[in-house]
Amino acid sequence: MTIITTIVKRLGGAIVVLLGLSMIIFSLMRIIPGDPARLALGPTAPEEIVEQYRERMHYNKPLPTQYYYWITGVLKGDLGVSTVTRRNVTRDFAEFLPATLELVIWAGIPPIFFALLLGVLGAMYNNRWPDYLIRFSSYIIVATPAFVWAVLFMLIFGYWLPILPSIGGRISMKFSVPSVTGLMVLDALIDAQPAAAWDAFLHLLMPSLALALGHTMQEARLTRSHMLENAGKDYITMITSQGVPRRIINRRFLLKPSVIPTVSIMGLDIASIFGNAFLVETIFNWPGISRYAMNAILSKDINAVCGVVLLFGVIFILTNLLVDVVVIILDPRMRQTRTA
Amino acid sequence: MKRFLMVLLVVCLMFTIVVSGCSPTPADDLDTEEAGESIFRVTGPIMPKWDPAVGSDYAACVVLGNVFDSLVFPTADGGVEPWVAESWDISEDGLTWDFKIREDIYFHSGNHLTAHDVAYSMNRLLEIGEGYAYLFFEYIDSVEVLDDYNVRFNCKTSYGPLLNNLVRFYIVDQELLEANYADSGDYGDKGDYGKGYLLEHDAGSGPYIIDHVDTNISVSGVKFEDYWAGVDENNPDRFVVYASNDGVTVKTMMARQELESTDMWQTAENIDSMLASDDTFKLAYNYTGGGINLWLNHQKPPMDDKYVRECFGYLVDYAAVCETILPDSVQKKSVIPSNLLGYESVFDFEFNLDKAKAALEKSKYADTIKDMKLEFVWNSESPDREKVALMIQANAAKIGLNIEIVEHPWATIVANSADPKTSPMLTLTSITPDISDSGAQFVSMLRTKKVGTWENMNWVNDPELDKLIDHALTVVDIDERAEAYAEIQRYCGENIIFIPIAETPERLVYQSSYVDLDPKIPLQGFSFYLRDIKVYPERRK
Amino acid sequence: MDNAQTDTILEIKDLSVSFDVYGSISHVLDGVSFRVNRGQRVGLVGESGCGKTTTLKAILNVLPPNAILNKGEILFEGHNVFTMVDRQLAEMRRTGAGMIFQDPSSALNPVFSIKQQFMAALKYAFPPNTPPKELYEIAVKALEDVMMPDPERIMNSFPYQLSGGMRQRVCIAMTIAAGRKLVLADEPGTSLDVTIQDQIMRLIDRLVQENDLSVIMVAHSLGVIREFTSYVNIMYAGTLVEGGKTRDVFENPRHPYTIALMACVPKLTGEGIAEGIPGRVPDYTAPPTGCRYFPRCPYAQEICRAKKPQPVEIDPGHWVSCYLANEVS
Amino acid sequence: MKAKTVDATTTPIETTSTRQAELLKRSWLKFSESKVSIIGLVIVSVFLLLALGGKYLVPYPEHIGSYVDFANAGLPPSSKHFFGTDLMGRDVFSRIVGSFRNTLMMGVVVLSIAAPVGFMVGVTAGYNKGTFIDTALMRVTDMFLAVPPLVLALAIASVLEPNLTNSMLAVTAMWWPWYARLSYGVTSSLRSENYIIYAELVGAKLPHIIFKEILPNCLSAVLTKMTLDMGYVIIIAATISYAGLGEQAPRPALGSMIASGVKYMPAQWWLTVFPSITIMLIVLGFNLLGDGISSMLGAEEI
Repeated sequence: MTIITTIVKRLGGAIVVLLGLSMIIFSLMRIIPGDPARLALGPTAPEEIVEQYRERMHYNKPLPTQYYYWITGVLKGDLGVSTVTRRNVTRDFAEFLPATLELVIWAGIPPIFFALLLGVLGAMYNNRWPDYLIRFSSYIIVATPAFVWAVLFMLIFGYWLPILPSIGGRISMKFSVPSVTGLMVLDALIDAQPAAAWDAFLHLLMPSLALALGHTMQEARLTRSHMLENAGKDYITMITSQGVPRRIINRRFLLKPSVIPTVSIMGLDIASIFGNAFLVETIFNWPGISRYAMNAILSKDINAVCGVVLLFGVIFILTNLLVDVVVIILDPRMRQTRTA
Repeated sequence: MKRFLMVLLVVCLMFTIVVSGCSPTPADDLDTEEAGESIFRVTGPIMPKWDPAVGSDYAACVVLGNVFDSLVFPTADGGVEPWVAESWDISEDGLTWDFKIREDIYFHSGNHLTAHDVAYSMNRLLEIGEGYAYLFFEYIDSVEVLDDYNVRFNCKTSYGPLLNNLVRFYIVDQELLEANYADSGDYGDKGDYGKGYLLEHDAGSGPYIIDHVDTNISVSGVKFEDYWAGVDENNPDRFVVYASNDGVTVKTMMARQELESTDMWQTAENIDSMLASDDTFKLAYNYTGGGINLWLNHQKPPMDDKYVRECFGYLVDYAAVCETILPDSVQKKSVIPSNLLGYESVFDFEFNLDKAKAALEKSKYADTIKDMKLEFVWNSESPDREKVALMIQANAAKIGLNIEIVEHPWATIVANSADPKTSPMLTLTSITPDISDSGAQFVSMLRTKKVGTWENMNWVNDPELDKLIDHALTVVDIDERAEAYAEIQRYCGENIIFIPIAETPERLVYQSSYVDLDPKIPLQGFSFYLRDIKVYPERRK
Repeated sequence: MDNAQTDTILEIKDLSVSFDVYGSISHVLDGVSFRVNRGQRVGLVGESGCGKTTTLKAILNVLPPNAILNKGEILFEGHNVFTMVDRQLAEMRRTGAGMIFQDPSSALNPVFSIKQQFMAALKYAFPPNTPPKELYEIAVKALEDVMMPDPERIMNSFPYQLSGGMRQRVCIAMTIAAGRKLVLADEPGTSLDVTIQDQIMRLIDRLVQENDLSVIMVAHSLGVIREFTSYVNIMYAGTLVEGGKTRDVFENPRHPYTIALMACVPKLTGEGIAEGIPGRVPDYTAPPTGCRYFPRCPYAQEICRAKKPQPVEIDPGHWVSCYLANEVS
Repeated sequence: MKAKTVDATTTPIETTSTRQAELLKRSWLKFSESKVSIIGLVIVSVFLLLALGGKYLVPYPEHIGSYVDFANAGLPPSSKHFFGTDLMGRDVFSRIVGSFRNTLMMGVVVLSIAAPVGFMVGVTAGYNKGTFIDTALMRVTDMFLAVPPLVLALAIASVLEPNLTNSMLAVTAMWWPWYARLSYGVTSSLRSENYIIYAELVGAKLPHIIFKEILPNCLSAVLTKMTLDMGYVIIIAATISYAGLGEQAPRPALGSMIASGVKYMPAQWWLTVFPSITIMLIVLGFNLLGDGISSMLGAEEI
């Protein structure tokens, strides 16, 4: 009940936020100096053609009119034509988004369990060598930008120890996997091509690792410090004094409250993965929406940039909503504040 | 607690196994599946747009030449030879051009190539207007189909360079495209004019057929065995053009034999380190007329002063550019590269600070220029140019000029070039000619325009020069036209319109152990004309 | 009640505990010794921060990880809790001694329901094969015992859904339900309002009586101690300064601190506002040598600074750690 | 915990100066409890020193700007050039140190604009909780928070001329909402506190309430966030500059140094590796320091 009201309320707010966001990004992209039509058609295109293009894209109309054309299109699912790919941005999304989602899922979900494991380990071995090792590496890893990891991995595993595929996107050319879910590894498995699935997995390994490292160690650190903090709470002393074995306390009564803060920042982590994917996809030639967006940003592909920002807004809001629902399920206290 | 440690160990162990386990996999690929394949893979800076009415950049023309046929074909000496057109006939006044089409040409779809396709292709090109349309747009009035194998181009004015320009006119399959128009589009009843279809397929008759498109990643095709002009059995069975040419990636792929040749955009250092890493890597050259020029915006003081421009001619360390920064280059001595029609050496600059100072003394800005901030833009996609820019900046500082260097992404440069006010005061550009006739170059670089492009950021706006160019273009006779072109160059030399710096060949690192790469046609894109390339997969290690 | 000298349930001997706080050592407990006999109600009185809670936690061996046991032992039914193996320790906690925490709002895990917590506690207090249904009934019964209305609903609630008083009752129920012999009550109810606190005290009183339990009652309210306990220890800055039968100590306080403490209690007879004790609890990182009270003691002498006073029995069962024990009154 | 209770019984006999000294000492103890905080302090101090005085401390100060010496281009690390030279013949070490000033400026400027702006927005909204002002301000804040920060920063940076000032602007534009959120939370919870209501009752002016009553309560939370954010701002700035939208050549920036170095990997590895390590060290330093400061402020005041 409370969960449903939360979702409804949040979605209502999200619509307002997204509309505002669309206005911000739309006007932002229109204040670019220069002529988007000329940019789209190149230096040699005759002026008549450029003028036609301008007319077609409404670039010669006042800003509110342009926005009206654009937003009505967007509401109908038509995000306009990209000047780089020369296709409808909606179609580009359909093609590039799954690749990024696959990357983000691999970089975002499995490492969480790893992070929890490391965090718990760190807390269990507080101030002993496993803890020091985890803390030391987490400090170093968190302090290093994702694009630096990407470059280093590329060098180490792509060049010096050439054991991982370094280019060619999501899968080797020799495999052909029919798209069902859009997630390559899954599709390959559905199509009963284990070799292709393995190949796709190897392609995923470096970019997702570069994206995963930072937030994994951050989450591990957070889990550890919450474990330690909560270990000193009265309720743990209380349950200990009740004679419940240490093992059960750690695994159940200490872990759950310590994990909740980690889970609740996951929405932000996913956002930072999406952000970092911009450079990591570019470095690894990953045919995802972030590389597409990076290209669009650098070549001032107006429709594509507006579309991508809006898309990321939608994804981000949905992820946060999902995370909040998970937190509400995990943490009964949240139910109180929500209903209040 | 111990169990957690155990789990961690197991996970680490598994990871190690995964990583080490996959190490033989790529090697297996090579041995079992790819070693026997005759394939030619090359990188490019961006995803090619091979729609002949859309694409015209380096990446596009690599694909265009291999997938489509043109009426005439370029020759090694800068002329043209009959290709789809067996023969042609030019009217006295230069306004009517008749072409006789070969009768034995079939498209990849199996359709017969006729005069209708030729007319359709030209109309489509002019209507869409992008890509190479600029070579024809202002000059061609209409196209008439005389019969199935004869077609007539009616020109608005006498247009000398037309024949050379036709090298870049690619013929598309009318029937196939018409069957694949999208319902909605910008061209009325023609829908999208087949633009959408051409993003993922080809509609040509050339020696290769596109069969695999991975948008923004790569495009790949197979040999068209029934090609009318024939294909050699050692021409690669398959080609791939990748849409990315990041240095590390290129080097890695070369080392792993995942790439047969690099593109022309690799840095000198990267090329050196590739050549040093493997002695089977060799360099192939193609003198396509590319190079580097110092562009001076005449509409921004002090660049309106001839002597200031002259001064910059003496600030460039040509030896450093030609030997260190852009190896294998030669100093460029005219506004057009030396492989074009009518070339004449008109500049005689050297690196000489005294002469630079002397030129500056003569200018009307002699007293004020040292207090000015001179804005120098270079585009971030091309690191070699940063070095040239820095070198000029350092030299200018020695005579007291204050240059400020700004790195702009390419898109910003293009956007800013629309107007003389936003165009950079100083910048470095490289304009590789699309065709072997110099007319188009003069038009795009020097002729006065209302709205600018990155090619004319000089903003010369000189009516005298416009007159010379307009005249030269009408001359049909080749020798007379050459002389007219020479006159333009002399005028540019006198007025120091801009500072040409170097002519640079395309430098391509290729796998010489199993690939023969020896570019024959000195035009952009033709380095990878696959009928001139031979691949011997059995020699591959 | 205190007839069974031999029937000691808990004996604390010379307990000294320090804490490592940000790298500096706080010497909190210094030589605390007292005993609790079966069925006895012992009070422990002192200002905030004097080490009462630490003493209770030490009994259950649930001191925080930064605590250091310097010396001393705690014998629960003759076994030292610090040397017990895990199994014995767990056994002692399950059935021997249980603690009622000062602040009921932090003593219950916020993300588990009462049922989950209660059942976990009971599961290990009863034989392993006890069916959960039976445990559930025990829990419900315990909640009824602490006068909780609608115990079944309470069981399915989360702590945030309960009031402070209800949480305190739940804690008490959890402590009592498994049939422990010794209850360590750490200022029960002080974080609640006065009427609730009173109810809680009455509840504990009744439960202790009904189940014949031993109690250590920690409080800084002397009224509670006087009403509830039969024997009292006065604690100052980690040391016991005076102890004896509650009546003796209250009627005849001998240690200067005890006297000052008594003076602080507002008298209902209206003799004016009580004066606080001047000065403050010492810095545990560098506690005073000798008697810990001497910096604040109006009667302090040279010897108080030099040497720690030993307990002196001045009346039968009433002892004082003060050199002036016989002079002050 | 112990420290707190001891303080609680403090009587006015103590002089304020000894109390302050003690607080300072205790803060230092808390700060230095974790030895790594001291490492952070050392790294940050060295960084600050080099950022402020780098020009006078590096071996080749002229290499920080435009300088070309092709004879010494691309030299590997040696005793003459600790981190080698780049392909323009410039000393990489000097350039790295030369970039510190802008790195520092980036962090300081971004945070010193974003924090007050965000604070004012958050306080205004929180103080007027439940009104239209609250809804409007927080919705705008949400709009900025609805996109991954880096995405928005890149989009903004691409619209503007690529340079340091504009990249600062872009990062600031994405940063203030976080401070708005933070101070909104604190303010709206303080809103119902008695002393605020009391201040209102006695007719205190709004600025008084905001700066004298609310600000001190937000301060430690905001300060803690600022120290912890410093490293993150530097990472974002490096990322933007890696994308070519930050500080322009010939002035050095760590991100763009890596971006240009990558083109010459692995042969001229020093062009990439040293700036990377430097970013890591600086961010590490600020993170460690931030942890230390937050544990200090956190235990003392929150």
